[in-house]
Amino acid sequence: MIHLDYVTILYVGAIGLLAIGAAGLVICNNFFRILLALVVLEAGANLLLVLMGYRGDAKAPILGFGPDGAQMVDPIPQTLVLTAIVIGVAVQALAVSILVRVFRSYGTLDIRELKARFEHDIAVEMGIEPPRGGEAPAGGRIQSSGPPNFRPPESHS
Amino acid sequence: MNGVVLPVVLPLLAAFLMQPLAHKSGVTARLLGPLVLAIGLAMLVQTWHLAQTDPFTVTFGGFAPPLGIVFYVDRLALIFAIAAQLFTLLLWGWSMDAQFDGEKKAREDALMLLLAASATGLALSGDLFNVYVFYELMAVSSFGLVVLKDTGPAQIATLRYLLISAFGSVIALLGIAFLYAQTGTLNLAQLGELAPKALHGPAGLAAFAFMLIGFGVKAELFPVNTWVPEVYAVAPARIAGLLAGLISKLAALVVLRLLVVVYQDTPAPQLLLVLGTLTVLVGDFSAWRSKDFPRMISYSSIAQLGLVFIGFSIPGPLGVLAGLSVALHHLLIKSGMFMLATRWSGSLDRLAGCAKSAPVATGLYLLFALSLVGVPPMPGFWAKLLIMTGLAQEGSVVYLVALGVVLLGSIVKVHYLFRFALKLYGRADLPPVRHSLMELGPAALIGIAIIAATIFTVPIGERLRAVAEQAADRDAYISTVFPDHKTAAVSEDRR
Amino acid sequence: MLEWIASLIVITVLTSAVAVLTVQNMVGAVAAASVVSLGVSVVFVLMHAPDVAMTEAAVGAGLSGVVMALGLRKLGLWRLEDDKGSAHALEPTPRPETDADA
Amino acid sequence: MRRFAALLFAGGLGFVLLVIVTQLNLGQTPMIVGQEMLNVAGAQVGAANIVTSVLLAYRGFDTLGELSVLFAAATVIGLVLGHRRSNAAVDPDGGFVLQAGADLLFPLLLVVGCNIILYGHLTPGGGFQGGVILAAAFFVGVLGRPSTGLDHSVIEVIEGFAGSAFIAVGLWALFAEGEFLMPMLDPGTVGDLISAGTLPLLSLALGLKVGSELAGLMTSLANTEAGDP
Repeated sequence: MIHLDYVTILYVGAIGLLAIGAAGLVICNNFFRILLALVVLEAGANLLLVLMGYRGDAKAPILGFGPDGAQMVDPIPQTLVLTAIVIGVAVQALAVSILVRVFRSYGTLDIRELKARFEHDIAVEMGIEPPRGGEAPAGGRIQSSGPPNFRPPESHS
Repeated sequence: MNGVVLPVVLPLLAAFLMQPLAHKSGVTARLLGPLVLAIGLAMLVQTWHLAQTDPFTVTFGGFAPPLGIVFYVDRLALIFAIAAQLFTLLLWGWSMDAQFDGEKKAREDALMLLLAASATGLALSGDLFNVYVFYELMAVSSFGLVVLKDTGPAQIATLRYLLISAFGSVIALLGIAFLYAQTGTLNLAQLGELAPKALHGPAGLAAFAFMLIGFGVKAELFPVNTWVPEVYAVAPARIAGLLAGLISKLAALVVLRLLVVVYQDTPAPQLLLVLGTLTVLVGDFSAWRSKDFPRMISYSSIAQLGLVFIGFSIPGPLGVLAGLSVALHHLLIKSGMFMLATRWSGSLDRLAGCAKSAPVATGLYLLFALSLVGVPPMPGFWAKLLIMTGLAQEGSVVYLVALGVVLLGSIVKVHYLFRFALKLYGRADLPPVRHSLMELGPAALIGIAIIAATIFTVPIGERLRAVAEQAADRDAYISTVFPDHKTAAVSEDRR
Repeated sequence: MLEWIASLIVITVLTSAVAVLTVQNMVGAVAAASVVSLGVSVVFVLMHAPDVAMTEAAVGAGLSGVVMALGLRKLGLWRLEDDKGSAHALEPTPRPETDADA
Repeated sequence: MRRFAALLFAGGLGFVLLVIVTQLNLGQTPMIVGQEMLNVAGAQVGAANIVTSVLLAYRGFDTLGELSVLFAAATVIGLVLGHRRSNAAVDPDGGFVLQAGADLLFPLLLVVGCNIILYGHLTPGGGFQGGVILAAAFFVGVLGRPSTGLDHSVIEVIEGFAGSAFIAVGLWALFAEGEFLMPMLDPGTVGDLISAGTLPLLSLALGLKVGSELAGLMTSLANTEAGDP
C-alpha cells in the first residue's frame, strides 16, 4: 500500500466518488441536486466493482484479441456493472419524471419545504390537526388549489 | 421440475404484452393478469410435493451452478413464492370505476405482474446478483404502484422512497462487490462453502452489514425505514398491504438466506439482533403516538418486522421457525388490516362509532388485533412464544435485553390497538363509513384463514417446524446445489 | 506513466464531483455529472473493460445527461447564467429556442 | 450542524470503505467462476466477446430481469407524465441547421447502432450499447422536427414484441431442451458473424427492446405537455 501504483490511485478515486456522492445525498436541499449526487454515487460504486475484477498483467476478455494465451481480466464484474448502469439510469429517469410532476404541483424543489407541505396535506386529508411549526402553507390541498401563477396538474386520460 | 421458472417468466411475458393487447381488446388485457397469476399459483402448488422430501435446484441455460444462475427450490422458498402469487391475486385492483381508463389500467396491471414475478424470483433465486436484480425490479414496480394515486403527497412520498431505495441499492451492490472480491463467486451455495475460510473475518462481516442495510430498506429495518409511514399513508391501501405484507418479508428472506448459508457461527446475528430490537422500539412507540389509522398500522408493521429479525437472529432451526412464523402471521394480518384501511383512511377520532355502522369490519379488526397482540389461542401467541423461548434459551445479555424489549413492545401494542378498538365502540358523531364488498372480501378471507390457523395450530406448527429445519440446514443447501462437490475441490486448488 | 494518467483522471473526476454539489447553476451541475461519467468511462478503458466503457459513455455520460437536461428544461431551470434561488422560481421562464442536448 | 453531520457521515463511509479495500487483495482478488468461464466460454457458447456470453448466456436471466426493470421504469414514466394530448401545443420545428443535422445523423446513428448490436458477440458492444444508439437516432429525429413526434403505440408494440421475443427464445429452449434460455442452434466457430447459436437473436431482441424503451422514455420526457414552464 505504500507504493502508490495506479490501481491504488483509482481505488482512492472510486472511494472518493462514493464519499462525495453520499455527502451530497445528506447535505443538499434541492431534490434535483440530490439526484445528481446519486449519479456520482452510482458512478463510484460501478468503478469500484470493475476495479475488483482487474488484474495487472491481463487483457480484455475477448477471444482473438491481443496476445493468445494471455490472462484475461475477470468478465463477471464487468457484466454486473453493465446491468447496474442500465438499472441506475432507469431509476434516474423515473425520478426526474416524478420530480417534474412534484414541481408542477408544489412549485418548489426544496426537500424540507416539500416535507412540510407533505405533512400538512396528509394531516388535512386524514382529518387530524396539521403539525404546527415550519412554514405550513396556506391554500390547503394543492391538488384543488395550486399556488398562484401555477396551473393545477393535468389529469392525463 | 424446470417448469418452476414459468411462474416468474410468464408474468413478465404478460406484462410486456399488456399494452399492445389493451389497444386490441380491453377485456382480454384485464383478464390476462389474474389468469397468469392463477396458472403460476397452480404450478407452484404442484411443485410443493416435489420439494416435500428433498429440495432441488433449477439451472438456467444448461450451465452448471457456479457458472450459471440457479434457482434453489425448498419448501421455505416455495411458501414465499406461493404467497407472492396468491397475495398479488388477492389484492389485485379489480377496478369497478365508471370512468375507467383502459390505458392506465393496463399499466397498473403490468406493474402488478412485474411485482409478482420479481417477488417469486426473489424467493427462489440462489444467486446473489440475481437476487439484486429482482430486488431492483421489485423496487421500481413498487414506485409505480405507490404513485398510482396521482396526488401531490403521493408523488413526494414516492420521490423520498425512491431516494432511500436507490441509496440502499448502491450500498447492497457494494456489499455484493465485497463478497465477490473475497470469494470470486456469486452463487450462494459456493459462498457458503468458502465462507468459513474467506468471509468470517472483519471484511466479510462488513459486507454483511452493507447488504443488511441495503436489503433492509425494503424490510423496514431501523435506520432506513423513514419512508414507511409516508408511503403507506399515501399509497392505495391494497398496495400498502402488499408492500407491508409481502415485499418486506421477501427482503427479510434474503437476509435469512445470507445468515443461514453464509454467516452461520459468526457475530453477524448479533448485529441483526441489535437492529431488530431498535426497530421494535421505534415501531411500537411511533405507533402509540400516531393519530391516524394508516400510519398506526404502518408503524406497527415496522415493529413486527423488527420481531421477525429478532427471530432470525436466534441461531439454529428454532430461530428460523420463530422468525418464519411471525413473518407468515404478519403477512396475513397486515394485508387484512390494510384492506380495512381502504375506507378507514382517516384519523382515529373520525372513525369513532364505526362498530355500529360497520360491524363486520370492526369484528375483523378485533380478530386481527387479538392475534397481533398474542392472545393465547390465536396464532400470534404461538409465534411470539417461540421468539421468547428462543431468546430466553440463548441467555446472554443482549438476548435478554431483546426479550425485555419484546415484552415492552407487546404492552405498548396492547395499549394502542385496544385504545382504537374502544374508540370504535364509542359514540358516533360523524356519518358512518362502509366498506364495499370488494374491499371486505379479501379481509374476510384472511380472517377465516386466521381462525383456521387457530383451530389447526398443531398440524400447521408441525409443518412449519419441518420447513424451518430444512431451511436451517446449511450443508443440505450446499450439497443440493453441488451434488458431487467437484467445485469445492477446484476452488481448493486455485487458492 | 500510467500513474500519471490515473492521477490526472482521478483529480478531474473528483473535482467535477465536488462541482456537481457546489456549482450554483443547475446546468453546470448536470454538465459536471456528465464529466464524472466520462472520466469513469475512460478509467474503464484502462481497466480492459471496453464493453463497460462503451455503456458508461453512452448511458452515463450521454443518456443520463440528456435525461437530466430534459428534466431541467421541464422544470424551467434551463438557463445558462447564474442566478440564486433558481430552485424557488415560480414564474414560467421564456422557453429556450435551442433544444436540450447537453 | 447539518453540514458537519453530513461530512462526518461521508467521511465515515469513505474511511470504512478504505479499510475494507485494504483488507482485500488488491489486483489479486480470487477469480474462481470468472476463470472457469474464460476457459470454457469459447467452446460452450461460441462468442468471441466473453462479456457478451456472460451477459446473454451464463447470466441471461439477469439480463431478462434488467430488461424488466427498464420496462417497469418506462411504464411508470408513462403513468406519471401521461401522453401528449392531441391538441397540446408543440415546440416549433428546429431551424435549418438542426433539421439538416438531424437528417444527416439519423441514418448514420441507425447504421452504427445496428452494427454494434449485430457484432455484439464478436467485438465490444452488444444489445445495450446498440440499443442506446438506436434510441439516440430516433430522438435526434424528434429533436429536429418535434411536431412529427414518435408514435407511442408503435413504440409500445415494438417494446412488447422485442421483450416477448427474448422470452420466446428462452421458452423455446425450455420446451425443446428442458432448460430456460439454453443456447440453441450450433455454436459455430468463434469469430464468425453467424456463430454463437441463438445469442445474436437475443442480442437483437435486447437491442430493440432497450432502443424502443429509451426512445419512448426520452420523447415522453421531452414533449409531454409543451407549453409548460
